Amino acid sequence: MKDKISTKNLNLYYGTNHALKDININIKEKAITAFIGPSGCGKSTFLRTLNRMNDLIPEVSIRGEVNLDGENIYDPRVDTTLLRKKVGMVFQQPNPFPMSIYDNIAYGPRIHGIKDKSKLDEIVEKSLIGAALFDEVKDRLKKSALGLSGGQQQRLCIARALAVEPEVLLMDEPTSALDPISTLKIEDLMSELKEKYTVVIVTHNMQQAARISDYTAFFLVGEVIEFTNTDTLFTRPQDKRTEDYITGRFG
Amino acid sequence: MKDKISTKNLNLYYGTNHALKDININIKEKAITAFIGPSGCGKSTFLRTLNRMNDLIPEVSIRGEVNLDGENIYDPRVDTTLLRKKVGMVFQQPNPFPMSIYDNIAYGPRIHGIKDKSKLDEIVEKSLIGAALFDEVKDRLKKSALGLSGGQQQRLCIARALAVEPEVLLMDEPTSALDPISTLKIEDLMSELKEKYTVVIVTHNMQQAARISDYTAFFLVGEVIEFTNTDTLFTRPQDKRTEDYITGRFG
Amino acid sequence: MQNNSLYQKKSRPLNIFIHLIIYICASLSIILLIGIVAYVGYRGISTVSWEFLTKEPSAINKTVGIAGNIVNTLYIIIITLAIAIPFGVGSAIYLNEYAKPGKLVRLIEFTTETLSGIPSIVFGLFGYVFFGTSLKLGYSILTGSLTLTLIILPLITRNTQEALKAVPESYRSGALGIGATKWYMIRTILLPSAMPGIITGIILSIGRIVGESAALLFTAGSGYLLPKFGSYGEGLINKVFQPGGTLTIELYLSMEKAKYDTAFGIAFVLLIIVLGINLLTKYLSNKLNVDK
Amino acid sequence: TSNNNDKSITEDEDIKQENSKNQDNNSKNEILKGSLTMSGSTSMEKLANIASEAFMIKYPNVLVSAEFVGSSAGVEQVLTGAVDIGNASRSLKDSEKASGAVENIVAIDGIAVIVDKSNGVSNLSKKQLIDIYTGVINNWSEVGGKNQPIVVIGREAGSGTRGAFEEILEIEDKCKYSNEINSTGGVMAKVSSIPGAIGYVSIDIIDDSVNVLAIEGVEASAENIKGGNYLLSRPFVMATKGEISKQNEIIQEFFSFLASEEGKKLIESVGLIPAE
Amino acid sequence: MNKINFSIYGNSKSKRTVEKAASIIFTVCGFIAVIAVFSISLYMIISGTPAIFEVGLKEILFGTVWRPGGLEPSYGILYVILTSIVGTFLAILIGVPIGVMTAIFLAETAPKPLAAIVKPAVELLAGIPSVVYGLLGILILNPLMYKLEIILFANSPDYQFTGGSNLMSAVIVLAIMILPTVINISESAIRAVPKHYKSASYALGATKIQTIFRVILPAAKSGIVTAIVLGVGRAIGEAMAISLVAGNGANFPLPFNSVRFLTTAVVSEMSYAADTHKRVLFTIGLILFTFIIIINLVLNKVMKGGVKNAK
Ligand SMILES: Nc1ncnc2c1ncn2[C@@H]1O[C@H](COP(=O)(O)OP(=O)(O)OP(=O)(O)O)[C@@H](O)[C@H]1O
Ligand SMILES: Nc1ncnc2c1ncn2[C@@H]1O[C@H](COP(=O)(O)OP(=O)(O)OP(=O)(O)O)[C@@H](O)[C@H]1O
Ligand SMILES: [Mg+2]
Ligand SMILES: [Mg+2]
Ligand SMILES: O=P([O-])([O-])[O-]
Repeated sequence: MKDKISTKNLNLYYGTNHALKDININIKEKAITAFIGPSGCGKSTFLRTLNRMNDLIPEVSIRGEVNLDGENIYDPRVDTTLLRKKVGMVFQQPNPFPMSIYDNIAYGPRIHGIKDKSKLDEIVEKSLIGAALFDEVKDRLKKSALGLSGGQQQRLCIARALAVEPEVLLMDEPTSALDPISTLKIEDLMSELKEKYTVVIVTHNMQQAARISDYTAFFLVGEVIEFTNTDTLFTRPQDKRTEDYITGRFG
Repeated sequence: MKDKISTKNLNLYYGTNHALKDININIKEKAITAFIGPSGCGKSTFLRTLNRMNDLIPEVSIRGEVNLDGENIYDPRVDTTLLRKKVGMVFQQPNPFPMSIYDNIAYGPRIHGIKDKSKLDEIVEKSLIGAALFDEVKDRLKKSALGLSGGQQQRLCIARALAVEPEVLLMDEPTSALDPISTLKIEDLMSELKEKYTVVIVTHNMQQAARISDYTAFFLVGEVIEFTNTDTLFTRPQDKRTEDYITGRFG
Repeated sequence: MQNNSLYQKKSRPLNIFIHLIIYICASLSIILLIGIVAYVGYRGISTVSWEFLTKEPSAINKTVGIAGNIVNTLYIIIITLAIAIPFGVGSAIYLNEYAKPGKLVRLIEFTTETLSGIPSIVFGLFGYVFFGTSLKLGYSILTGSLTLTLIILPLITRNTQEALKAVPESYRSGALGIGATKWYMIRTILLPSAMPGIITGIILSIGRIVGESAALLFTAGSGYLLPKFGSYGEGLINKVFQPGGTLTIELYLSMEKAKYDTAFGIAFVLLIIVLGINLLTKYLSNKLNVDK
Repeated sequence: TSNNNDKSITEDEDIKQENSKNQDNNSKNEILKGSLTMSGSTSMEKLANIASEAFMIKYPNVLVSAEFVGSSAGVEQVLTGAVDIGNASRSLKDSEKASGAVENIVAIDGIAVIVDKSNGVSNLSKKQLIDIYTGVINNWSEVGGKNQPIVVIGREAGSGTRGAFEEILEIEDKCKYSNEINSTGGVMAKVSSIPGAIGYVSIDIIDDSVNVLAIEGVEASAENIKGGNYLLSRPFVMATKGEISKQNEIIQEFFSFLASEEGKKLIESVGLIPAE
Repeated sequence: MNKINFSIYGNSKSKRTVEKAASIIFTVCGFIAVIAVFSISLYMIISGTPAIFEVGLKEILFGTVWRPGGLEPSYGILYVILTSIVGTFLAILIGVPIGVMTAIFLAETAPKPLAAIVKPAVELLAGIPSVVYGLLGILILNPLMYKLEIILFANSPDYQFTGGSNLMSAVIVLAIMILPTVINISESAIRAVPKHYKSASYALGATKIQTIFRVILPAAKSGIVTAIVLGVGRAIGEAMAISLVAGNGANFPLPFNSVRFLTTAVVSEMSYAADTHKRVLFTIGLILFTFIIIINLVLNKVMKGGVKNAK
């Protein structure tokens, strides 16, 4: 499988805090890559560099390259709007907009210029089906999205991300705010999504990483300690620190 | 060991909601008594009847007796100020006052009329030592208490309660907002406290009750189903419902 | 243990004394305040009649009435808001969404705060010379509105800013994360979410405009006539360039001339207006908050 | 004063009748279109309001608006071009004339000395008046009234009325006011509500909420002012920037309206003496 | 999927123009307040300073005789400045404690139905134009004060009576006028104090009064300071409400003297003044302006700064 994203000597500073140190990583297309590691090790930070969401944080400085299909996303010519259309994101806390379910999903397509009602209807339906939410909400598309349960909201956010037809989907602990049943639904969903999308997920839950991901990277204080396929990492870790972490000796 | 608190046919209503039903319980002196039970069963409510904190809630009506050292605390002659000095309380969420660490602890003694600076210094130090917090904060007693971590804040609240030299200490899920390490510290602390105080604790965590308490009461919809020493309750519960609960079949 | 019995009530003279003080202060101010409302109501209600509300004063026809002042007040409210809302909201958006925290933001916030502390008489002097004399707008509703714009700008900016701050960060990252541009995100997510705060600011501003006197006396003047329609309605537009006293100005002038009945009539009308504004604020904040 | 009031009402009716008679002329008068603005003396409020109202009835397409901010401000505004006419209840100062203001006297006004209704005194000598205002006398019993303190009320510095009053009595800078009020109406309000108060206002605003004192035995009436017997009188000026003849049609028409018989009646109806 | 069906290298010019335009427009809006304050200050300085050179700063600030119209004009406003300081201070001294006590009453000790009636009335009065307070001052307060004056000074033959328009009346009108503002904001601040502080205090055996004064009020401090700042601002900036009740004589601020505040000095004479007189009035405006700026700075920095440090 080909590399979708590859980083080259990526460094990130929050002011003087060196949060990412020389990250070199290749993320495979149409697979699930998981990032694990103790709190504060830079998982979320790294995830955000992949669609330049860090641009929004003041005092961040970035060195190095992140290539998406061979194009460096930190090139000055890059239109972040286009970039984020290609690289969608789902957050830890479900964050539906305070508008109807329909409008939430149509939000992205509308940004990208789709105005045709029937086309929008179609996208909304397709995205909801893709996020395994359609049956639960099809009768109340015009109702506020804030009335949904946590798990439904998170799937709505996934549907919203799918609606702009991204190529990569970044997810930052997408299930940590959810109950076990909702979590299961979303894990199932992710396995489906990798048929069409490149999925990158941050998780605190090692079982989750082991269950669903194809590749896993272990982060520690801003560095990638070990990055290999998931089975290998959990059964035959090469690094002592990885082993300590996955066996629960710290973190 | 003698009974410190005993209740007689205690009933409590929130408006028309019968929240405590005929509670008869004897709490032993210088021991830890734990209340467990599913959410909404009345644990917190009962705990609050023991120092009349329910007085502050409108529409509460109480029937029956709560005797502290043989004196009924619902007797009209009772001075609730004295009662609460004798029966201290620590809450689920650490709730230090927005003032310095020193002033937080000196608050109680000052209220009860102690003005002498050196006496206050002594009480503050003793209480902080008693709450196993002294070493961590001794250099910043004049700094705001809100700058402490959650676990430290909770121990500060315990120190604040100790500073008025209570005889009984009521704790309502004192560790549920804390991380495991802070929790451990507070559990250790409780075991020390029972040397001198009568401790009553509400907890959601059955392991915790099993670990630290001498006696455990199991509550269900406003009733005490079973009240005996902790070992017995967890190993040979008499009531089917207790068994179901502690084996995780509901709750 | 005996002397430690719960049954010994402590006597606390200081407690009782402070309670007493609280009760005295409270009854004093409550009696005063309720008394004021009652007195204004009592004296005002007998003056207020349909004629009082719909006629303009005339020396020849011997009528008194505040129709002209009511219309002037409306004119001033509408024009002032029309100018102040875009600038105030824009300023809040700049401060909250565009500006990087630093000296500049502090300067703007400091000046906004200063602006809200300047007494209205100073605004009156400024408006009189700058808008009235330098810009040659004279005594006119426009001069008054421009002056009031400066007064309510901080109210609108601050309320909008608070509202924007309350919009969860996750909405912003959510929108930007799907590729929305900043302005699009502001337009579709932030402004709708901040609407309750903006509306609160607007309502507070209306209250301020209705209550203003010193700043208007030197700028909008004291005209009390209804606008003439003119053949094509041009009279309604011309009115903007003519003097016009608000209800509060007319109240001040009436009491200066010892026309106390008129003064209380207007005071009563103002009382009702303020009551309406307060109820509206409550209603809107309830409604908009429940939606959330 | 009650007589006076009756008279003004009948005169108002005259004006109304005249207006209806003039209905035929209206088509001609409708040709005059535009607006006229004036600003200035508070003493002249009554005159300015009634004149503008009557003028607007006669010329329905003209809008006259008047602001009452004080004499000096009025003159200043006519000079800056902010208004067409500046009302001043005093003669123009030399500095004002030098800047181009032209003094058009439209009426002569008397300054009435007023006291509250319960005051028994009805006459003061010039000397007594001076002593009261300079603080030499401070109890009504000293001028033949009750044993009651005198509350001395005046206008603020810059008022045309105050300027004229102090100048005529030659007590500039010597007055000891306990209240300085910034409008004619304000003085009326204060005097009527404070027992023992004394104040001075233009005679056109007098109503029956106060008593008017005679000075040296002379009543403050139009005849006595005209005859030159009443001590305290001064001109009402409507200042223009440049001669009237240089003004626009509306302003010219306004002044000729005031000078007409109809205008004179109007001026008399508010208790003033039309200028010659 | 087609390899690179579109590149992320952007070319959408119109989108960028809109973005740029929006950002520029908002920036301009942001600076409106700065421009306004700057030009108001500039204008106050330009129109306020000439008289200082003409008359002399010392003569204006420390002169005690205000006689602008005379043959030998004199422009001393010391008493006027003192009146503003003393008057505002007294009004605050009366209004703030009563207001805060009432707020405590409403938030903590009042029976619910009473609070439910009083609260809207307070809000109503907070919104009512201050002129209304002046109206009541003239009609009710001044006559009362005059009666008091007659009783107090019955035996001083040389005393000049003010008819009740004096410092006391003005102070009372101001104090009552700021009451609703102080009550309203303090009450909200007190209500906003988290309930758990109260529980914690009671659980330590504190009485209600101890809880209120030792925990709730300190916790509500920043809100109460805001209330006081607004109250001070309203009192010191008020002109119209007191212009008719204070008597307007430029006298030393004694309780029964007819007095003139900085604001009323400007309001009552601005329209009439000419030449030097007018320029001095602008100087008074400038002094008032400077006062307010200093007071705002001091109150905000000192009192709010203190709160921040405590946190
Ligand atoms: N906005 C920010 N400004 C400054 N420092 C930040 C910011 N966000 C994160 N950091 C710092 O960067 C480091 C990495 O943080 P990051 O959030 O990426 O960790 P994480 O691995 O996602 O942790 P968690 O599992 O708790 O989410 C931490 O030291 C954190 O304090
Ligand atoms: N202030 C109150 N007013 C009215 N009803 C209340 C109040 N507090 C508690 N209740 C009701 O009383 C019952 C017992 O509540 P309580 O808080 O004592 O339960 P609990 O066992 O402490 O539950 P949890 O484990 O969730 O803290 C519940 O039905 C609850 O809804
Ligand atoms: Mg993270
Ligand atoms: Mg509980
Ligand atoms: O208002 P005045 O006529 O006294 O200037």
